[in-house]
Amino acid sequence: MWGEIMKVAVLQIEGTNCEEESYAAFKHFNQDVEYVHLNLVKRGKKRLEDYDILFIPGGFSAGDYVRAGSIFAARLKAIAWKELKKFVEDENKRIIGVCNGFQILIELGLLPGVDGISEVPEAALMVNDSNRFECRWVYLRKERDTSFSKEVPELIALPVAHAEGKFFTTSKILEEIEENRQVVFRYVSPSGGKAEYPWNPNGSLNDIAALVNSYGNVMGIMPHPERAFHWYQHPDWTRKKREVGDGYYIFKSLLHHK
Amino acid sequence: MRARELYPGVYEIDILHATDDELMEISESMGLALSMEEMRRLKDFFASLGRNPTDVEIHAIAQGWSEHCSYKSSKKVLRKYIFGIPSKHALIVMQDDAGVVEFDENHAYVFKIESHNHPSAVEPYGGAATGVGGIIRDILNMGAKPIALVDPLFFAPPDYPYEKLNPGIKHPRYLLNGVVAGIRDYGNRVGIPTVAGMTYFHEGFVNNILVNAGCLGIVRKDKIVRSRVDKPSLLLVMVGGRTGRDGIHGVNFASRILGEKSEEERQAVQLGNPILKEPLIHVILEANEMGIIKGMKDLGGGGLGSVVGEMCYSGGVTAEIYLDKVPLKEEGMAPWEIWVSESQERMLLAMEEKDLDRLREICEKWDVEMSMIGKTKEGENLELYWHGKKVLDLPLKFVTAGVEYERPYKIKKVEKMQELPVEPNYREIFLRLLSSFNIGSKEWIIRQYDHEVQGRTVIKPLQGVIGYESHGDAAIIKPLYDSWKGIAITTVANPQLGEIDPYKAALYTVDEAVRNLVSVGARPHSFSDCLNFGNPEKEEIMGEFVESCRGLGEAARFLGIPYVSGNVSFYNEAFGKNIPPTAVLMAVGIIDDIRYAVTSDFKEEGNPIYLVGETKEEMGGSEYYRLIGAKSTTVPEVDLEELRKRSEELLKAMKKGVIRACHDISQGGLAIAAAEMCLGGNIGAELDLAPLGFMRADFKLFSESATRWLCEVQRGKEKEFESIVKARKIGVVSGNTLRVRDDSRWLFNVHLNIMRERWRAALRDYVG
Amino acid sequence: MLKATIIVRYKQGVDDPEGKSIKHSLELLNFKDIQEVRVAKYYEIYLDKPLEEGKREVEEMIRKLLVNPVIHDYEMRVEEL
Amino acid sequence: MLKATIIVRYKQGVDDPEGKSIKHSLELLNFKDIQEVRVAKYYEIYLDKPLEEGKREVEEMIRKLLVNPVIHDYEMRVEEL
Ligand SMILES: Nc1ncnc2c1ncn2[C@@H]1O[C@H](COP(=O)(O)OP(=O)(O)O)[C@@H](O)[C@H]1O
Ligand SMILES: [Mg+2]
Repeated sequence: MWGEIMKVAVLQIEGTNCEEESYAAFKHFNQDVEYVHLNLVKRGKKRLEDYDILFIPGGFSAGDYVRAGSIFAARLKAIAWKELKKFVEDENKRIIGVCNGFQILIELGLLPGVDGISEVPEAALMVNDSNRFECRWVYLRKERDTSFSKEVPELIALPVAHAEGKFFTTSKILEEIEENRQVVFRYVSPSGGKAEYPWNPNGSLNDIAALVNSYGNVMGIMPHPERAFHWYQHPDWTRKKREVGDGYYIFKSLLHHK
Repeated sequence: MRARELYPGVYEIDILHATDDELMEISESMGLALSMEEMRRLKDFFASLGRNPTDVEIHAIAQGWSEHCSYKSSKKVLRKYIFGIPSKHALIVMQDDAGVVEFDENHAYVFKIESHNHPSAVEPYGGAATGVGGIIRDILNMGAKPIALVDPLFFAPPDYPYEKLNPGIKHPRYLLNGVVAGIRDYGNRVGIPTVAGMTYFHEGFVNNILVNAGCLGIVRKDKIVRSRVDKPSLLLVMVGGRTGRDGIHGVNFASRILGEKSEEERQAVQLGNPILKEPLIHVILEANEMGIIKGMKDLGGGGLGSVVGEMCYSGGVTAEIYLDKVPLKEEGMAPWEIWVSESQERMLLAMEEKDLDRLREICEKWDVEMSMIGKTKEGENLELYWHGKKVLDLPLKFVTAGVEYERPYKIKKVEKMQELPVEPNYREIFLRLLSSFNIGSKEWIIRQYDHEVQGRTVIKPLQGVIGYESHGDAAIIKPLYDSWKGIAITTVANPQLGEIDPYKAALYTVDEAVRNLVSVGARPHSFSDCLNFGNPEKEEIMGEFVESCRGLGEAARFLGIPYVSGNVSFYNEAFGKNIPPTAVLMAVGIIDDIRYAVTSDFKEEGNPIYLVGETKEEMGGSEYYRLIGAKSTTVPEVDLEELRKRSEELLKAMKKGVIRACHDISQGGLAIAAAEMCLGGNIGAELDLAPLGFMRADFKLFSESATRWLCEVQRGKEKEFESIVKARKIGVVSGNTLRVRDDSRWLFNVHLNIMRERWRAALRDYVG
Repeated sequence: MLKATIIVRYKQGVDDPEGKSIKHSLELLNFKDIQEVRVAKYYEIYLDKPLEEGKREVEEMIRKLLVNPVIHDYEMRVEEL
Repeated sequence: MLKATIIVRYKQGVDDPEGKSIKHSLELLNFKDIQEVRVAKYYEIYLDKPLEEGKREVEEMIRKLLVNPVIHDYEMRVEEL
């Protein structure tokens, strides 16, 4: 839907902390974006249904105590589960969760979403195999064109910054994910080959870095596109020229395609 | 100690009739950490009032007079050397909680570095975390948005034998792990990138580790908030965390020598709560955007007492405080405990009554507590109330202005000498240096910190080909969305030089700070200093302090770089041992256009390599001599004029775009600088040391002489470069090994993969 | 008053990186013969409820927040103080 | 084979942000009447040692790595499997 202005909510609670970069990315495309604190939704001051896109940014919501994203998810569920389900069932709407946002979508049961929406989590983003927070850049191969990835080149570089990003699920669900072609990005080596640590920075099964649900309108991604929006945010810009950052293309896809 | 209960929880302490011994007993049993002289002064003062003090009053005064709050040992020296370096762009210097410096027409940057040594030695995780939390508040309370953190750290070597540890002292590995985890968990959770630091290992830190934390923020000039209030009838509102018994006597603790008993000093230890701080940052910034904050200070060392005192005293007003209005974590706290508690995550705001509801609305959105706890007023005396009863009534000046000492000092004479060891096996010694603790890769630490959150880190702490990055000299932050201007940040300290000659070490530290900033293309702009020393009551230690300050002051004054904030940490002594003098600089540079920034990694096969600066036979304090166990007191000399000239030349050449990579030469000398440049670029180099002239090859390779850089110059631009920068061509980027000869004699030839393996193993094998 | 003790472990077959890392650290400290280290989350929740109601409530907390059934098993004990 | 179970808690009086935060979250999820939430570290260490020697060794592990006596209390149980 080229040119049309979307209403975007960047959700936040205490500990959310990549909201500014995310906000700036939408602003760059002149979208109608605002910060929406969960407390405002809870008190009826903001309504999810008024937005076209929900963006759940990275950070350490509520400290990531218990498990990363679990508290945010539980709270969102308690406040607006019905609205959220309606949101997902509306094919014109989009939800994207980055890093902590991905963890939240998993905990909510909106991802992997092999059958749409699940009431209980069907996967987990577990503690990295290295057992450490890892702030580093990785290479991703695009596995599929979706409304989040259509504009993205085949091989991109994005930064990760998380302690809990190992995608894990049962073998049955993993099979279904692959069958449904829900993997949007996979970690790869710099040349595009199979990723070993540190190229797969967390030990994710099947090198999964980003997933869409089976409806195609909810995406979770561990690396941070909003931190790689401009060329000068790439770590190797003194060696290699770019017009824009690789994360730019994800926002472009999201905003220019329905 | 004779005491009488006035009201529940409040005692009158009889000092008027106390003998000297009893005075000291009072100081001891109340945990005041005051000297005999100070106790007598206290007694005389109350004698002049004709009454005894309450316990609240005594605690309030002890707090105000602590080393930590009053800088009683250091102030005279600081004033002489460090303060008052003239600068066009410094806006607020050494007055408020952090220094404020002009960034561009409409913006200022705000920064400061501080120590959190004692708490981190006792509880590394919580100590380091609260150190980060505290320095963030210092930036925040100027109204600035915190955008970068730094963390210079000092430990004993990780292979220190367990058996040699003194009782109660934790192993450096445990401390390193805990400290890094504490900084990581706090910094990452509040969403502020940790972009620079240093990690230094030296046996002298075995009993006293040093954990310094610095923070930098950005603020619109019209939104700067002062740490003072100069109007009466403003409300004082506490925002954030509750007040508890934790952190009581933290400042007295910080001004005391660590010993076996420190294990019990639990109350001075806190864990910090980043997830209370994160929304608090939002609350403060939103309220400040509305323009409703008339003065602000964070509650750090000294708690409410020192905050109210300093905030009002510097603005020329006083205050009345209702201690019962302070929200508490636990019931039954005595008023004096509330007054001195150092519980984390609290801010005190001065504001007009009409704005209270607007603040309340913001606080509600973010689930942050607030409470009006007092008012400013005119007059001399500070008044504290407890359920309507007055429990303190004292001249603010007496409580806050504190005491000042002129401590005697002795300057140690340095006899110049230098052993000449037999020539080493070059390949072996090079690899040993590469894998030594102080030189080896710090990746294990750097990557546990989110150094990119907020998306502003345009030059990262690790630089080079993705996945192969090596050490950079400084990080660059691009603070504003619509401006190319950037802020470069680095931290520097040289304890190994300091223990030989603190004055020359200080000059060298300034030199290195400048080198690091210039390496990335930034012009040095301002400094914050964190001075970590032993017990100032010892004349030699005080001498080290004076000499360090003299060096820091002289060098910065010559270069026209002001110190805009700082911190002194004394009493880093335990079991009769003092730390080596450790003057830490957090240095900030400005780069007008980040598109001209330069990184340390070699870029391209065939580019020539140049050496800038003079290499001299100054091996004192070098990593090479430490490693082979050779002695030298001949530490590098700094020629400030050379430093200025070379820096200007390099910056000019960078602006022309002829320099592709630049790295200053520091620990490990030329050989290590070249190795790091190879590692980051994942490409080799060939060097010939003949142009350095006649000197031992090991000195050429490993000397740490000041004011030197290695530059990779764009091929074809040699003439242009040489016309701008005084430099010698010593090699070329090529192949996949680092090969070094001295004229016709080959010294070593090592493959990149071997270098990388050794370099990465340095820490990795100890930290798991 | 009730005290609920909840131990949340990784399921058999799910890797425990924290346990592994502690094992490694212990080995670096020269502790030999360690077969395995496993780590769990341990919560104590004190609440003012009658026993049966309290039990139900704690189970709900576990379901809503404390456990992800894909990777976790848990033990729960609720006692009256 | 020995199994050592170690529970490491914060001492009374140490303010635990994690426990506090979880309590707050549970309250926001409408669980009332929670007095307190405490979080502890829970380790199981399996090692091939005779009982007495194993006990000593585990105590040393606790001292060197797992516990800081300034802020932690701990419980330890060692059993033969
Ligand atoms: N504790 C630390 N925290 C953050 N960054 C660190 C730490 N220790 C080292 N670094 C980073 O590692 C790199 C190399 O550090 P160092 O060798 O001290 O550099 P230099 O000698 O140029 O000052 C720098 O980018 C520095 O910021
Ligand atoms: Mg350097």
